[in-house]
Amino acid sequence: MNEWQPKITTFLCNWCSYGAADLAGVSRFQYPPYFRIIRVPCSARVSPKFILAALRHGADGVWVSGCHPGDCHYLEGNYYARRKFALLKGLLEHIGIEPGRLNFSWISSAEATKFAETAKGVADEVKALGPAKHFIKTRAEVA
Amino acid sequence: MHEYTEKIRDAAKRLLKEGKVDTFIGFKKGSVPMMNEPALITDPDKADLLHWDSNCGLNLCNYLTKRTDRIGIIANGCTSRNIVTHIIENQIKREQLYIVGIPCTGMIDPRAIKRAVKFKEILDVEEKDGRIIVKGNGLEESFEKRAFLQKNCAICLHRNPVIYDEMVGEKAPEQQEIESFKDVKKIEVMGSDDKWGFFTRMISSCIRCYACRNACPLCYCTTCFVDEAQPQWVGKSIDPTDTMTFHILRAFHCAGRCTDCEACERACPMGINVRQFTKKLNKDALELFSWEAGMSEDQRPPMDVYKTDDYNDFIK
Amino acid sequence: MKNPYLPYPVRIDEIITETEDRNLKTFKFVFLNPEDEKNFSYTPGQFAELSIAGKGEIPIGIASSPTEKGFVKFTVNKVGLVSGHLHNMSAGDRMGIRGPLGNWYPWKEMEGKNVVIVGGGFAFTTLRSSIIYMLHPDNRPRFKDITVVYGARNPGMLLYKDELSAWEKRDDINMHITVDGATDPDWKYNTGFVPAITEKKITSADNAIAIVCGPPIMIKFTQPVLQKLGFPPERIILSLEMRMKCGIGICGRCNIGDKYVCKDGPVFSLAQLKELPPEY
Amino acid sequence: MIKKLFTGSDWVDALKKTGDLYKIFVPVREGDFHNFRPLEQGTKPNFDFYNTRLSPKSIVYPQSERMFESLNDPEAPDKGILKEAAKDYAPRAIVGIRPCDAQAFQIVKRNFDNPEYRDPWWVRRFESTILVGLGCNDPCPTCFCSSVGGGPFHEEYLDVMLYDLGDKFLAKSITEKGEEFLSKVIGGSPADDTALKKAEALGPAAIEKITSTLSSDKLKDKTVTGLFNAPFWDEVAFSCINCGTCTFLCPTCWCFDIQDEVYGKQADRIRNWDTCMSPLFTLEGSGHNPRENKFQRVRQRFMHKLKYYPDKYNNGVQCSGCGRCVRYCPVNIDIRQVAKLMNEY
Repeated sequence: MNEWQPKITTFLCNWCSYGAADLAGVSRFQYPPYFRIIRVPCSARVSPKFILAALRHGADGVWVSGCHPGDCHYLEGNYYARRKFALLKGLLEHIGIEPGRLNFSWISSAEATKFAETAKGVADEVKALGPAKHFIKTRAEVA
Repeated sequence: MHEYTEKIRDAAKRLLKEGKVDTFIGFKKGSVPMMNEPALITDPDKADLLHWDSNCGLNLCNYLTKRTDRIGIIANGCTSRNIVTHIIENQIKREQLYIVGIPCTGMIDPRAIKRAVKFKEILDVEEKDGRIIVKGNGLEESFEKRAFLQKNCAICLHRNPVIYDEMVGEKAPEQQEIESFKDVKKIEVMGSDDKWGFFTRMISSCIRCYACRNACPLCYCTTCFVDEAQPQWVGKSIDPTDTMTFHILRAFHCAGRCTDCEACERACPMGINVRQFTKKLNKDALELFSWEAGMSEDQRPPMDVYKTDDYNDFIK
Repeated sequence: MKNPYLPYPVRIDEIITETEDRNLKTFKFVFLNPEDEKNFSYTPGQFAELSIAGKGEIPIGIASSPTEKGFVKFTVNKVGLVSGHLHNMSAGDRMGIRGPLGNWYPWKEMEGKNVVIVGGGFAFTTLRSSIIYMLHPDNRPRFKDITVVYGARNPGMLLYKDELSAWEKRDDINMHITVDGATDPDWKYNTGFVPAITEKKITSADNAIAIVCGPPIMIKFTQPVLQKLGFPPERIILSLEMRMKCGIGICGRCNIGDKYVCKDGPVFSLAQLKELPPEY
Repeated sequence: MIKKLFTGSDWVDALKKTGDLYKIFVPVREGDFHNFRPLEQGTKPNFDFYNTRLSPKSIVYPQSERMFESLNDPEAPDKGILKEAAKDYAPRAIVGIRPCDAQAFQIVKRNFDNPEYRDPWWVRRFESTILVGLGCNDPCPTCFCSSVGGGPFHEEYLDVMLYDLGDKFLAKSITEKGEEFLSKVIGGSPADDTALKKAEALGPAAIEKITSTLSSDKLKDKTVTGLFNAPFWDEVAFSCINCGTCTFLCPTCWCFDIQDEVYGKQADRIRNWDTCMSPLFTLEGSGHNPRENKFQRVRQRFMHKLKYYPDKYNNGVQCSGCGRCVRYCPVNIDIRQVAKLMNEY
């Protein structure tokens, strides 16, 4: 039981992916227990600040999931989110955050199976990378 | 004196006298070599203070934000693109502006010149026929301007203003066969640890003075994220993680908006290549959304629009 | 070397919710080390930095009087990070106090004079301290008439209601309590803005000194009233607020002219302020 | 008084050998500029510089420093009680400091070490610091130390003065503290007359080279409110972008901010350099900001340096003439020009 367990900060949109997580639970689908789920109204609500805050506080991975394109409860939130995350993922990986730590998905509230499978996939990827090494603040490095 | 200086002065005088503008924004000659000071002229008799040479590196668009008067302003390629960005972000109205366009052949990189004279103290810098003549105590050297351009100018694809009301000269020929993102590509092929090492070393001398942020015409938020207290997204000390957070978020706020004017890098007292952050975003915006900032008043910025078939490969 | 930035450890002894909007609470602190209480010897008008480890410090006027022993009291408006956190703390919790800081009301000059106190809203804290101090039997003979004009937006927003009514009943202090408006039909005191009530109730500036504490708008309109009554600028005393950090005139933040509000102030006479840039 | 001659490499070797007694800071070239760094294994001191980009103020007064710490653990018996963070006050020497930067320490000392309060961190670090100055053979065109009470070879604020004689360094002790230091720098040869003469001639030659001035002679007689309401502030401030470069690079700017942070179970109280150029500097909890506009903040910086400080201490302006703000202001706001405007107003 001494095996390292990753911490994965997970932002799920209220209308789709959170429902999927709920359904996965009710359906008793097994998925790894590493996810700290934060419910947000829409994937577009997830600011880059949230993702950076998660990493700064030592999250080994971040996963943002929302409705499928075209199914957004707010009609187009996830389209904007997609553009934002495309650039953010590019930038963060460019400065040295390993690909695999930042994960994005579209999962509808009916897709409990996809939720459990994606969770497994994200968990495996983050586990393979090991504990986060960069961009963690434990205590200010000052004089 | 640069041939445009006289024309800029004439334009300012005329516009102010005719009452077409209330103020005119340009540069005046600085008190130290290779440094000019942005200036606001309201009196036509003071228009002779205006000056132009290859040391006008600060982006004048900074001074337009939320002004309510009618403004004459000089603009080269990048400044004009920032003016366009300002217009589409509702920071200024096109009707308020009278843009005196400047065909630009690039700004001089003062740091490169200082390196070239081995950091000997420079007292005067002159430009003549595409050459830069540097003088100091027991020092006189001349360099080809083309070889000493600011890094963004060396790879500039838009030397002429994209919007203007008049031009002070013939349009400058645009540079051909430019490889815009050579430096970004060099980093892209590194492994994650090397990338991290590169960027942490790069910002290690940062003193959090925010000159990069404040020199940037895109940074006009009333409250910057670094000043937010509840919650506080980033600590205020020079802790490396906090410094990195600042640089990432500062750059990301410029995503899809940056015109690569290099005002940020030029302003940095520590000479940090902060454009390495924004250039990656510029490259991705171009590749993923075919977007270059500030090219048209009729197009919304990329973070403000979407396409249903946008790049989706990174999503599970 | 004594570290002037190190707070004295204290325990919250009692928390009293003062106003109906629950945004103002009075905190009664007891020093964990009795010798610290001796070192924390203050005069009405001074302030202290309330310190919560991990949150920060806030400069707050001392609401208790040095004549009250065994505790110090502060009334804190819930505004930001530290005050917000403080409002969520409970009796028994430990934190820190650093002070006393700043100067105080000119008690020497006030001796033998009539004292006029004009206060508004939650700026009444150091004025409470002053009133308690002056009413103490040892001190009362040192001052002549004491007149207080104190106003709040409505009756529910008045601070120290029990004490106010106790002072109302005394004959050695003239109380003029007022509210901007009251819906309560039983409201038995004045209605109207502080400057107007001041104009009505204060009749003379003879041998009098006025202390004014309140929101900027109240101060702005009270000043001309007092001047019209004949108070010279030297005898109008104000207490300034400013963003502060160190509280001891070192960090440079509260600089106005050649003064630091934290160390050379917060108490200034109007005459002094006229010599300074109006940057407060 | 000790006077010794060293060749450049002997000097560095001798400094290295004092390692157990003093922590030595030397100018090191980092890319395009120099900064003071601790002399350690592998450090390459480089005394061929005009001045360091950052002033040495951070050696006595770090940009960020932990003041207090506390365990934010509900179980901890002293939860919520701040304790002083451990510090290193071992003796140190700044070797190669320019006389202007040494003067700057005296300028800020009036603030950090005053009759009422002593800033323990600043005072202890300053007291354990030896200032080994390097006279300026070649002052920059932006240097104006000689018009603010200093000079390229001004000894008053130094413990030791170094003269760069071209092929050798002449080290001369000025204070007792400096003499003790030099006595522990083993090596070198006694200074001969030729060297002493050569060194003596450097000062006057250097003064000749200073071309720029800061005029402040008439400021004392002007009223604060008069200067404050002068009509030129808007124009002075127009180009300012409100970054903190001038204040952070300035050796005489001392303002700081105090910030608390909690990470895990550790609560820290940290102080950081702050800048009056930032609107946040004076923003109050209520939202009121006494210096809301840019011109007010720019005015504050110049008024503080050239009027408030001189009025308060009656001991000159709050500027040692290093010229960093002139050279590195991104928009070329020049204190010499502003001082002239104020002085002639």
